[in-house]
Amino acid sequence: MKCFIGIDLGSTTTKAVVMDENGVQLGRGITNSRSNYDTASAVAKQEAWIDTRLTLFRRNLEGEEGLAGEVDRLLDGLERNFRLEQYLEQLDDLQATCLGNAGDLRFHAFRERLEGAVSDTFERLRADAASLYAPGAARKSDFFRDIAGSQYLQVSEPIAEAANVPYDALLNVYDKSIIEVENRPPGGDMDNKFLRALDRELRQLSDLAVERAVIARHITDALAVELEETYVVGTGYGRVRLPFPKEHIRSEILCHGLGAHMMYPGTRTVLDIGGQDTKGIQVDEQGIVVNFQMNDRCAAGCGRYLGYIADEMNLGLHELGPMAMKSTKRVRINSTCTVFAGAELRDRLSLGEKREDIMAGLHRAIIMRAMSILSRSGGVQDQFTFTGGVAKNESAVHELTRLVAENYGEVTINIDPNSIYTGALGASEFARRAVMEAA
Amino acid sequence: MALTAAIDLGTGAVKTVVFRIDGDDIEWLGRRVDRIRNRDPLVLARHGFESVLKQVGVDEQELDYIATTGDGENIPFATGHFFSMTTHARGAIHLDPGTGAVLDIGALNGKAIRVDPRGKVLAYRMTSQCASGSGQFLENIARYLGIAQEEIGGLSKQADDPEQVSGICAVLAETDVINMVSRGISAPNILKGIHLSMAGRLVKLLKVIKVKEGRVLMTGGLAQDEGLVAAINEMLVKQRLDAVTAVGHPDSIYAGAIGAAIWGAFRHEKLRRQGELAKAS
Amino acid sequence: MGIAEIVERCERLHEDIDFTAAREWKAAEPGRRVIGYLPVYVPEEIIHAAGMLPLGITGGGDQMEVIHGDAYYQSYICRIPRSTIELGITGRLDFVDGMIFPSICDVIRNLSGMWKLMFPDKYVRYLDVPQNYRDDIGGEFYRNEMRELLAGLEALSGRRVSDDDINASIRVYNRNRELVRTLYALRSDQPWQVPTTELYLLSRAGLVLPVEEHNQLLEAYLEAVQSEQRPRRDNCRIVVNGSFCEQPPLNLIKSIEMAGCYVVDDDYVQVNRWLKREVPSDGDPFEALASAFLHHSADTAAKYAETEEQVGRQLLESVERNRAEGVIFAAPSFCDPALLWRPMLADKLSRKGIPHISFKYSENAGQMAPIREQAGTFADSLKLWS
Amino acid sequence: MAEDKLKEAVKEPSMILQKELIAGNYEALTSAPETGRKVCSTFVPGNLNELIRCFDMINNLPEINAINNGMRKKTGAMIQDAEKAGHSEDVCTYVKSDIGMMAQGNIAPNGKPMPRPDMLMLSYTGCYTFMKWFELLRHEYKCPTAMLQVPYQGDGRITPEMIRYVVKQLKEEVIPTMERVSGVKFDIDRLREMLKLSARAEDDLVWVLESAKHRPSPIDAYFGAVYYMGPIFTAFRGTREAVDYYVMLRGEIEERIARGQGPITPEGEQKEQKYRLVVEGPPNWTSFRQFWKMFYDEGAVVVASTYSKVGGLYDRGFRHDPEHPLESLAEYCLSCYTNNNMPQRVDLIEQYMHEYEADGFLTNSIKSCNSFAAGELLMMREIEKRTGKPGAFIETDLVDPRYFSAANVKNRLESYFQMIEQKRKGEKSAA
Ligand SMILES: Nc1ncnc2c1ncn2[C@@H]1O[C@H](COP(=O)(O)OP(=O)(O)O)[C@@H](O)[C@H]1O
Ligand SMILES: Nc1ncnc2c1ncn2[C@@H]1O[C@H](COP(=O)(O)OP(=O)(O)O)[C@@H](O)[C@H]1O
Ligand code: SF4
Ligand code: SF4
Ligand code: SF4
Repeated sequence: MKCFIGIDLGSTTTKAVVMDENGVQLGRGITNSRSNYDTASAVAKQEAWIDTRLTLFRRNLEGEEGLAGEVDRLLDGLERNFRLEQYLEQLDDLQATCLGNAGDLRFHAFRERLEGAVSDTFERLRADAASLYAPGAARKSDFFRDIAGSQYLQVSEPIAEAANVPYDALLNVYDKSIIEVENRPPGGDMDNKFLRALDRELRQLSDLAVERAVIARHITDALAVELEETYVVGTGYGRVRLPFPKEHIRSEILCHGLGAHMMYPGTRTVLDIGGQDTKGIQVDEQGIVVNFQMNDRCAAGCGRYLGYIADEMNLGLHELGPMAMKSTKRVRINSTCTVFAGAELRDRLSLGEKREDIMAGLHRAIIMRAMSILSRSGGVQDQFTFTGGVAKNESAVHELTRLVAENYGEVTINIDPNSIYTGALGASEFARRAVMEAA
Repeated sequence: MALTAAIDLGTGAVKTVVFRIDGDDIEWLGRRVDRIRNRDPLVLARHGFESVLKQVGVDEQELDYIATTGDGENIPFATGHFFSMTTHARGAIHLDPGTGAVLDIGALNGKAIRVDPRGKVLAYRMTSQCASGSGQFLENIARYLGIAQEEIGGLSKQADDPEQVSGICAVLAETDVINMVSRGISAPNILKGIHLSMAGRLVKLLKVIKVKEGRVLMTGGLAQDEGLVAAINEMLVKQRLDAVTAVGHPDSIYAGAIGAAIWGAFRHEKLRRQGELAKAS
Repeated sequence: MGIAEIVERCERLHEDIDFTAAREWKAAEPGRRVIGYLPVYVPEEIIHAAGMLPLGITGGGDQMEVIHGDAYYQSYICRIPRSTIELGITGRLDFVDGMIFPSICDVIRNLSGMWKLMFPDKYVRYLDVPQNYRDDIGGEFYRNEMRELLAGLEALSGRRVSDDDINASIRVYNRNRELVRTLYALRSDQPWQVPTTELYLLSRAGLVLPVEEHNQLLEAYLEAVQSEQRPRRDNCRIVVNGSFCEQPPLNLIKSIEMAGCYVVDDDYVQVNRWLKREVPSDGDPFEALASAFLHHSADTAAKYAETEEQVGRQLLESVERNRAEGVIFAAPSFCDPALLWRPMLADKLSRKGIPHISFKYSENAGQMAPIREQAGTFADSLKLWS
Repeated sequence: MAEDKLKEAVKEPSMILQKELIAGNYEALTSAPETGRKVCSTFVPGNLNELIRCFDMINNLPEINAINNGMRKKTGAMIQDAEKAGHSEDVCTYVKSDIGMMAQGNIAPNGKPMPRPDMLMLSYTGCYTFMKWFELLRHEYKCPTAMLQVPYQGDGRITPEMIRYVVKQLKEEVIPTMERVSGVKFDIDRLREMLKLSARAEDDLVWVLESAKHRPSPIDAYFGAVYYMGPIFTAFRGTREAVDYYVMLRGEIEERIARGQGPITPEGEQKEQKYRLVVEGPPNWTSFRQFWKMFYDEGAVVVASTYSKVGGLYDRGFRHDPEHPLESLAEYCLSCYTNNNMPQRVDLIEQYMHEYEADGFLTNSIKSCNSFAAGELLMMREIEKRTGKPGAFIETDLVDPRYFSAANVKNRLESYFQMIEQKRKGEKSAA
């Protein structure tokens, strides 16, 4: 079948959306952006293909009467097992790379012990893998870098101590290796991983009303569907570096506008807060951008700001919002220089302010910046759609909701759980139009 | 004679020292650095202080003056506080009596201080509110490139064609760096580029305070980074300040604490002479 | 009233971004009008004589959340115009009947036109001041400017204002200036008795209160402060320069003192110290005000220094008169007037061997550590080495 | 980098003449020590070139020096030098590049040292910075300084009192200072002669700028106009050379119109004109060609700009008038673009949008220049509201390369052009 792909190469994350010729979204994929843009795009795209296959599986399985009410569970299991397969494969790669890097001259004095520690660490990681992907298990992130990284950090400290090698060295080996691994183009055979995952899954399921072979056939049928990469449109921060000709590239402003319009046709104002830019966009009833504003050369108050805060507090990004929500007192933070965020935090802590209050203040500061940009772009009109990574943050959403109400009265605020894909969605629609409307 | 301890509470690390000072006779008894790494700095300061005292076998009661510097104003058990440029200046003169100026490069700010031979601050300048080109930035990039702190200097010195880091903004510069990697620029050239951009800012500070010749002692943690020292020296030549050389010192990181300890002793003597003898309290 | 009470009153006035005091004044009698003005100086006498309340507006300070104001200004423009716009957009200046934008710099100049576009039904006046100091040239121009201003106010109120009315107002303001001068002299004499935060708050109260009330407040404070002995600290004496328009946050003013500096002169809130001598109140008031402006007014960067010798003369005099040990240049970020002038002033100080340092701030600056660090080092070096 | 790859720029005969004129003035300046002519430094907006020439003085314009240095990429180092000498990062970079240029030996573009000015003519028109700039220069050169305060059009009009004030200053301060410095007696008839020539050149300049009303436009009224403005805004207004230059330029443009040709860019004729824009604010000089390329590559042509009016709003009717020489100089100073208040500026741009049938309005906001920049965001809104055409906002600086982020500017411009395009398509399909 014809597939149209939009890729949004952001400063933090790279997103891909696969769409069919009727404008139906088939799959979405995301990965962290990295220094190799081609790889980042390829990985995001591969993730979107995986998601597309899952959609196709669903379509096939839903047609099977005996499976009514079971499809979700089945697909969830399949995906988890697929991820597990993928994770194990990447762990192997990472381990090999780590062992290579442990050979560095600097570690000469304790090389063998270091290698031992690396191997022990990976052994543990593999042993823990299954539980990471057990039903209902919460993962810190969906990116291999983050999952493996946090596991590695935890596991290796005692191992280092026991093996009498410097913990710093073990971390350094990891830091170096993860970059290499990450920047290798995605490998592995997707179909086989799905089949292996299916195998694992089916072994775990006992109470199915349908023959296993029937399920397997649906899956293999879906895998056999040929997915044609008909047209790709790239957008986002890194788009100029995408390996596409110019006509395949669209401004991220237009893509976000169109994407938001597709999710919520009533949208008139879009706010997108990404890693290092904040955009306020006004669109008309056809999703055409009529006005926009972005932050200037200063990245103060963008998503990366939260990243610095998270680093400073040793927290995951997704933990910041909930912490801020516990605040009971308003702390005013005026400087939103991203780099000084940590200093500001320490300053306030030393003044005796509570963490959650400061945190709420920091979130508020980001949203204040965004409000100014919105005001610059022409204010907030009904309906208002909030997109980008920061829209995942409940405290940011909370502050935004309040400030919008204070300044613009009653306005419908749309936040889609998949809002991070807005730009990629818009891009995929541009790709579809480029072919279908030309025809 | 005065027995003094000093604590320099930084953004990256807490430095604690103990001195016995009798006029010009200055004896360094003990020292300690604790990287903060998300721990509570005040707790860490107390802990560091106690362990140094134990290490040199001095009782807290015996101290004549406990001085703080850096962000240590809130340390409850201190006798007095000195501002960090005052202390870095004095500490630098102690470490290197011939020095004419000090470059203190911390995690967030850089400071240039011109001093006279007695450690008096003659002029100074700090980098501004914007954190571009700070130590923190270097640290982030190094982590991103998977490079350990001690490796930075050595790698930077291998650069053959340093890449210019444009961004005014540290955050956008991060992306700049990522772009560089994607263009295949080598780590040494990237690091050297960052070093040079930092050096540019620092040399500018030196120029503003009118340092025209002599030795500049680098203090603070980044003084250990030989790549940065080299970059600064290159930049000095490039900016027609050939008569100035920047040097590091193995004990650079203690400069602030040393200065605080010496000034503490000085204040103690002064107060004693004025009959207002203040015991550490 | 005791000191604490007076200071607390002023603090409330300072924090009040709704200008409650001025609203109450206006509401007390029908037909009253309030005229807002921006730094650095306007002839308040004329507004006062027209029966109106001159209301000094120096931005929103660190209390205000600026959302819309930022939408009107790029990041490289100082804070005061954006928070002033925010005050306007959020309706906090609705009760103000007119606005005067004096000639201080291009930012406030352009703001006058923006105000016309944004609030088309308000009286808006750009008040040009002379940069030529001859009575027959610059003086004539300025007298005409003041007459036009008065005509505008008369049209607004429908009431004629006589020369006698203005002379009477000049007398009230002469008293105000005298009191403020006394306060400054007292602080210079015994800085531990009059902390700069208090002096500043009192001064600022003059921007938002009727002058008669401000006079009473000043008298009360001067009396109260003399009956109380306050602890004296081992601080050095410095003069602050460059803060004549956008005002620093109170915390910054406090931080300078906490870092070991007694401020013995400054150029915060200038309006009631702009004219340096008593203004004659028995002749042609326009003549008197113009002449005072031309020959006896404060030097700030907003004025042209006719000769090279003129540059920095008042600053040097202040250092000497107040026995200051050094000068702190504290200017708002992106403030062209202050920042363009600073190198010339600094040069004059250096030639006399007067130590000086400089930093920038914004009215909503939150981080005081760098300020303390710099002021503290300055104080340390003055103290340890004198 | 990208700039270096550009080929040698395409030049027309008028362009060559223009360059010769400017070079001639630099030659006159740098040879002043030998020729004994006096040098008068002054500013572009509201400059009194005719008056200066009446005293046989040579006109030196520090802004033009900065532009020249900017285009040759020398200002970055100059600005940094000035900052090292204690000048703030926040202030106008023209001032700093001027000061940095002095520190580097004050070398003119022809490679010879600039003479010290014999006087500073501080015509304080439309910009606060001028005042401190010349105080700084006076601090350096200790030379006679004449201040001419030009009142701001706060209420959007020029009053008789304003004219009187300016004329009085001319008579009692400026002219006596010039007589003293130059040793030449003021001759009002000589001034009248020059003003006649000024008016003639002004007529042709207006014709040139208004030729952009044609479709396709034969000129670029922003990037191209920078060259066209040169002679008249600098040292040549009131001279025969300027008159000749504009006649020649006019001839070239007439030919282009006849052939239906577009503007000449450094890479030759601009063929495609997809977007007609009105631009507010000065250009960036350090990446001038790269900046321009971002426009013509996308098929954008500027049909009117406010920057081309900093040295006089001739297209709104003002002409130097030999019948009332001093009054007309006063009126000229008072009417420069940045001496107009914000409502006037908005009205002007609105008229341009209509008269030149523009598709959009773009602001290049300059970090250095509060005179232009403070309020531009409101202007943009007003114009969008009044014309229904989309506005765009980019931020750069005049001569500070640190503030020109090519990727950023390009991103915004591309988004903007794509937006106009998409909007057009939308309108078409809706219709
Ligand atoms: N799970 C999460 N919870 C909270 N914030 C998140 C989460 N994931 C991402 N973010 C925020 O989103 C930002 C990245 O947003 P994104 O739209 O991906 O940016 P870009 O398009 O520039 O890559 C991060 O800097 C972070 O602040
Ligand atoms: N060996 C080293 N090489 C390079 N950088 C170092 C080294 N040791 C410490 N640093 C850096 O020094 C900084 C801490 O220096 P310090 O002067 O203590 O700063 P602060 O006073 O701000 O805490 C940290 O940013 C750290 O990265
Ligand atoms: S470092 Fe901070 S203040 Fe500076 S430009 Fe970046 S985000 Fe803005
Ligand atoms: S702070 Fe300075 S630049 Fe800003 S409005 Fe006031 S005088 Fe002008
Ligand atoms: S501020 Fe603007 S008008 Fe004034 S000198 Fe600078 S660039 Fe020219």
